[in-house]
Amino acid sequence: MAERDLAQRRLLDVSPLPSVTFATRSITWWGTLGMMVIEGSVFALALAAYFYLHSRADTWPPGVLPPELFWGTLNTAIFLLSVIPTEWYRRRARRGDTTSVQIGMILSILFGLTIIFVRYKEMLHLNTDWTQTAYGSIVWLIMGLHITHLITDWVDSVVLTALFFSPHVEGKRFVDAEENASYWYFVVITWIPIYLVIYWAPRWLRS
Amino acid sequence: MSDQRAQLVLETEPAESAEIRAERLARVWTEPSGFLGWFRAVHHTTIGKRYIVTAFIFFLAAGLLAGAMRLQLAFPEAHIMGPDLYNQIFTMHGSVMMFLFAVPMMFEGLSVYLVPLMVGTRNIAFPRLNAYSYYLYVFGGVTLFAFFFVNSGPDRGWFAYVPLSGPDYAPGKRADIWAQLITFTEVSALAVAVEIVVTAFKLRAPGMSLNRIPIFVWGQVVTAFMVIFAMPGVVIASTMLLLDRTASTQFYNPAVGGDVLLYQHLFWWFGHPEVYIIFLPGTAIVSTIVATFSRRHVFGYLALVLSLIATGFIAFGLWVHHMFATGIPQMSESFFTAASMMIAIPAGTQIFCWIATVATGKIVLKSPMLWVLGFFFVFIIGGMTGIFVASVPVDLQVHDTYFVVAHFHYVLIGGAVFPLFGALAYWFPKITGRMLSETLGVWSFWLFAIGFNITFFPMHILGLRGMPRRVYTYPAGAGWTVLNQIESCGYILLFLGVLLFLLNVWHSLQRGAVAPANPWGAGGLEWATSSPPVPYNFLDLPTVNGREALWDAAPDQPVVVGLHEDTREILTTRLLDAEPEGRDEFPAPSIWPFVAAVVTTILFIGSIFRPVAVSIGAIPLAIALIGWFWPTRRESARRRERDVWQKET
Amino acid sequence: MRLSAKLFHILLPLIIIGCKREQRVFDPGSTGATPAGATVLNEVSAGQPPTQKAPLAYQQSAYTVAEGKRLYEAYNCVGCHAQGGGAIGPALMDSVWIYGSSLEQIHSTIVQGRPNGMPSFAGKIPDYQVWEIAAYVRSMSGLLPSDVAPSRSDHMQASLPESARQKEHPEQENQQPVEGPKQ
Amino acid sequence: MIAFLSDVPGFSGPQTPLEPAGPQALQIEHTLLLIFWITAVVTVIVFAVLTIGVLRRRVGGAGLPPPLPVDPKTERRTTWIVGGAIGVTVVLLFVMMISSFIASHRTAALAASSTMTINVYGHEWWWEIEYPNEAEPYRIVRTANEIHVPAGTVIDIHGTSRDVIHSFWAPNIHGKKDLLPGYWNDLTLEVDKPGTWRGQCAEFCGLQHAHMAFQIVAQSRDDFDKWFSSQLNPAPDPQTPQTIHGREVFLTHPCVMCHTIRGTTASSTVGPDLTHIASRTTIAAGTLVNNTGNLTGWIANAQSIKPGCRMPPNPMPASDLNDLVAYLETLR
Repeated sequence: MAERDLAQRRLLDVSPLPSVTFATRSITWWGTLGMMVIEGSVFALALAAYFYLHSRADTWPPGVLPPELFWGTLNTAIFLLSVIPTEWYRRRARRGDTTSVQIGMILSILFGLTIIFVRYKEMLHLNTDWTQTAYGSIVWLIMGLHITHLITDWVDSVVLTALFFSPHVEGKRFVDAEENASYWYFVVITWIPIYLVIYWAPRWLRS
Repeated sequence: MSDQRAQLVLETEPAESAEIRAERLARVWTEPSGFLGWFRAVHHTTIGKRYIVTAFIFFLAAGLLAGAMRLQLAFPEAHIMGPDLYNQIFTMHGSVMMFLFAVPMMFEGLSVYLVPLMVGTRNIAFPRLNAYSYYLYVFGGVTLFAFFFVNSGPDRGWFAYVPLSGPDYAPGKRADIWAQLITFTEVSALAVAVEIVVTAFKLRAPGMSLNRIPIFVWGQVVTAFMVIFAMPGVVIASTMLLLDRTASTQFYNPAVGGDVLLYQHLFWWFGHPEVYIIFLPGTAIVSTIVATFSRRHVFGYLALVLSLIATGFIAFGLWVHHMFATGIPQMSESFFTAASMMIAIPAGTQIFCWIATVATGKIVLKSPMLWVLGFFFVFIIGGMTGIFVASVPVDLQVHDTYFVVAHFHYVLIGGAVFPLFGALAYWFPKITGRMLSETLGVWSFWLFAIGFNITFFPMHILGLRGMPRRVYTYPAGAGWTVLNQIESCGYILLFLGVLLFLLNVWHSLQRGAVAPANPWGAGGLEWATSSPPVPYNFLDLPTVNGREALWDAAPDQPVVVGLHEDTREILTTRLLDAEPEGRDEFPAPSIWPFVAAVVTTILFIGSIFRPVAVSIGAIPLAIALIGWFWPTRRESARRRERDVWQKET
Repeated sequence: MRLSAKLFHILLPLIIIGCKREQRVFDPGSTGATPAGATVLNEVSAGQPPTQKAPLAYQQSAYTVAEGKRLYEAYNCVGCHAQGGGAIGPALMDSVWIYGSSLEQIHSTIVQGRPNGMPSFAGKIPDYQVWEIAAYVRSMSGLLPSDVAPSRSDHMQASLPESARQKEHPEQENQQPVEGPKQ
Repeated sequence: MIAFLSDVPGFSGPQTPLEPAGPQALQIEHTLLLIFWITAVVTVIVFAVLTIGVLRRRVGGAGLPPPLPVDPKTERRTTWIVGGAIGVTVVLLFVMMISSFIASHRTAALAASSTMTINVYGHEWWWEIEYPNEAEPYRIVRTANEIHVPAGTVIDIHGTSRDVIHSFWAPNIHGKKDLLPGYWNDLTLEVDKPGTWRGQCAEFCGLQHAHMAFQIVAQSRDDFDKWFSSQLNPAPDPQTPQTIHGREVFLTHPCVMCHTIRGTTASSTVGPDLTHIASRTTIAAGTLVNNTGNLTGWIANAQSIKPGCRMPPNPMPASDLNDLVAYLETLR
């Protein structure tokens, strides 16, 4: 209606609206959600492929023992613990509390570092490699997919933390911090079914 | 949060003259100029135009490849080209049409250009991601053709079934290049899908509640959701293929527990919805054009939207009907037959609604409407032959014969390309500011329509005469020669039709009549701004009062004020009722998306030859992405002092 | 102008490599097809100039190497040499080459046969197929570029795929004179 | 009605689903034609309505009339019509669905009564045919690209692939079934009366997918038994000097590296078994009629006929070639 000109136009004044918005009111939140849905379906299909291959096999896991539980279970525990500092700085971000967010993010970065290290041990102790059987291939694919997300989000956190120690602290940063937290939750939540499939499914489906 | 709501006010006297504001907005929103500027552009109209032009070029290229096939098939046991070249050509034709033309044009191109205009906002959500996805798409396509010209074109069909495309039976790098092309295009499609969903959900003009969203936008949103859920299937399938070939994994190796049908399940989980990803934008176009040229609101808005959504759901329930011949249990056969038949119901519903619109409106036969009418006749035939392939026993006969080739060219060209030409004729004035010539338009339509039917109708008969697909030649005695020659002649008309369309475009760009803002007297918001749109889309962000914004606008329909106009600020609204709920500042032009795309391309291509390229390439990619998201001091400072925090509720 | 010229000089080798790697020559011409070690008498198809360049070309095309791999099994080389690990016959994936590691030497080893068990395939295998097999044999010890050597095959994995093998630098090659390729 | 489409010239021949030669193909044709007629009628009606609608409501002139106001009465009436149309669509779809279920069921039901099994192995790019015989394993017949069956007998085609995916399809007798590596698929078929039908690979399988055909030869019981017992015999020893020399050529040339001729030292299974090559009507997987000229050309340079196939060119003196062909032609 660029061309309309009336003596007195009715106007919708949006100047009172906030410019720092969280959750469903923030565009970034929806974008992140979209990415999670995409990656979530990738994970889902990879797990489906795992069970499809199982349905085609006579013995499961073929020719190897199920993977030993220690490192995987340890990592799951650390994953769950890491939720605590994350949730803490996520809530503080809502209030624009810079110091708390700085501390919380550093904590979660340290958690991430530990998890990546333990994950490395996990890979060393897996019961197969990817070239021997289709079972090995799918296990490594699923692990690989999750590691990619793990590292991506970790690097992400590092960069964001750096920003929080730079002169770039502003409303958008806190929104980013909240997104970063929710993405970390995504990494944690997707790990749980993966943990069950990698470590427990071979025991339950043992034949 | 009561004090954080937008309120209606009466304008006493204009704060500033429109000229000053327009000038300021232009300064903020105009795309950077110069050679480097070209690579920094982030506005959806710029990127959208590039998508459309690029996709059309790929359409022409794939069309020429089809010509080469028609030439070879015009004679039995022809030696014009050998099987090696023919297999590359038919694979390129299929892959390019599907991955570099159909989806990028029908979904990415049209939606990126039109959706933000139609919902009345200043730019698409995540503009830099949008630019990145475009460059990735171009690089993917260029790479594919580059390899094709050095005799490394994929030659395993656009579906690349294992084990034929696997490490043991596809030596060389051809199949890897196919798999990476998929990666390129799927990344860009997924990115655009997210942008479109968010744009349509959060950036709509105030008043454009869910039940007032233009059907075109609905169509593109449903398509976006299908992309989001379907593409992961081919992501996994092609990744596994690539790993099998380069990292010697065993996903598809029957000798050690792998399975060749796993690939087909994953591929068709994507591949069937893919057909609707291409077709739904087509129906969205039809609904729009039918309404405008029947001079009435489209009949059965709710029914149309619901059938779009229903199609989106059912589409995921029939991937196996591409695998009826693989010996799957009869039980699931029946299920997928039922699903395949069921999807005819929403399709039928849409057709009936359009016919109802036509039959109760005042029809103006301009060339866009001609293309849409052509769509009806062609697509209905394609839909009917779809029932043949949905029925298991009949499919066992016609599957992988020329009958199927005829069927999907009727649905895809009928369901996508006819509406596409309609769309190009319809929105050309908006995009370029020039009118196309009606005469040339009508001529190109008839050439195309007649040529199309001459080329593809005989294929039904060939299929029922037992001619299989994907053969580079056929015996002289089989009784297939005459029909093949008729088809090859039809191709020439088809070709001339497209040529005439191009001539029309070129001619009107030179000396076409200048287009007014709303040449068709249409009702969509995109017609509310000038043709071509100003860099900031709308001087005053509009509000909406009905499904056809311009037709239903109240005489004193309010406009939005109060956004900062010295930055790229846009208005965000609530998902359901499009109530204003926030202001957000959009990123400025940047070179980083382009840099990131270049790095990604090197990474993808490198990984074909040395898997380690993935881990090495990740580092520069990370750097590029950091540069992408790193704000400038000035921005941060400015925003910091303007920040208005959302009140906790 | 100059830029495009530069680009051309960079692209040209790439193009050539690409073309060679993906080359698929189905009809090698009568000379190439004549069984190696047999006399060429030929009224059926007009003879073509002897292909001196053949050896190189055979090592540069992924297709010919893959064909070599197929023939290696079809002609039952597996019977003695296994998947390269060796059994009755010597291993082919190590760095030891009793009768030389060059394409020509392997070619004549196959054609002429060697003492202690390696039969002569003279007259039994078309010349071009001998070259293909020879090229594949070289790939078994990683002597061919990885984008030409075969990837994993669709059966039980004896060892890493040829394309992923470390290059075994030929050592203790017997330097006895070995005649080169026929014609 | 069924008679109609089948009798249209061009819809009959050795490779079309519309000239059924067996109960399943006939069953499927019924369904196909039912769907054809329903969809044809519907299409015509829809086209008519659309055309009339356009012609009746068309307005001339260059200008565009203002958008019509929505008239609730018309909308309501139209809603009923559209609703009805959708209802009819659902019913018709249901009819077609049921009929195709019935067809599937009937064609599947035949499997139970199969009395004979033939193993089919897909190769790039030919068909290996094997008549298994658990009772007397030494009485197994192995041939290529030509399936002899007794007419009126229900046969179980038990198939898999030796390399990539192929699809076994003889349209006059039954629909197609894929041959997949790692799977065994079964296809039941029955041919009503003696005759020869053509089949072809229907799944893209590489360079020579276009030249991968086979024949189904239905014979009376006696003819079939005669054929079968003759196939059991090893190759007869050549009698004339020419054919004796021909066998010499075969055994001293690359032929012997891939082919079997039972009764000689040639026993490789890479290519088709040639023990009874002369009894087959085609060579090169249905690419060429089996006659002296074609056989000679095929041996001399198969690559010029079927580029990329596994058969190498065999340049040799014409005299040798003629003797070789003469010998092969004694192998009936």
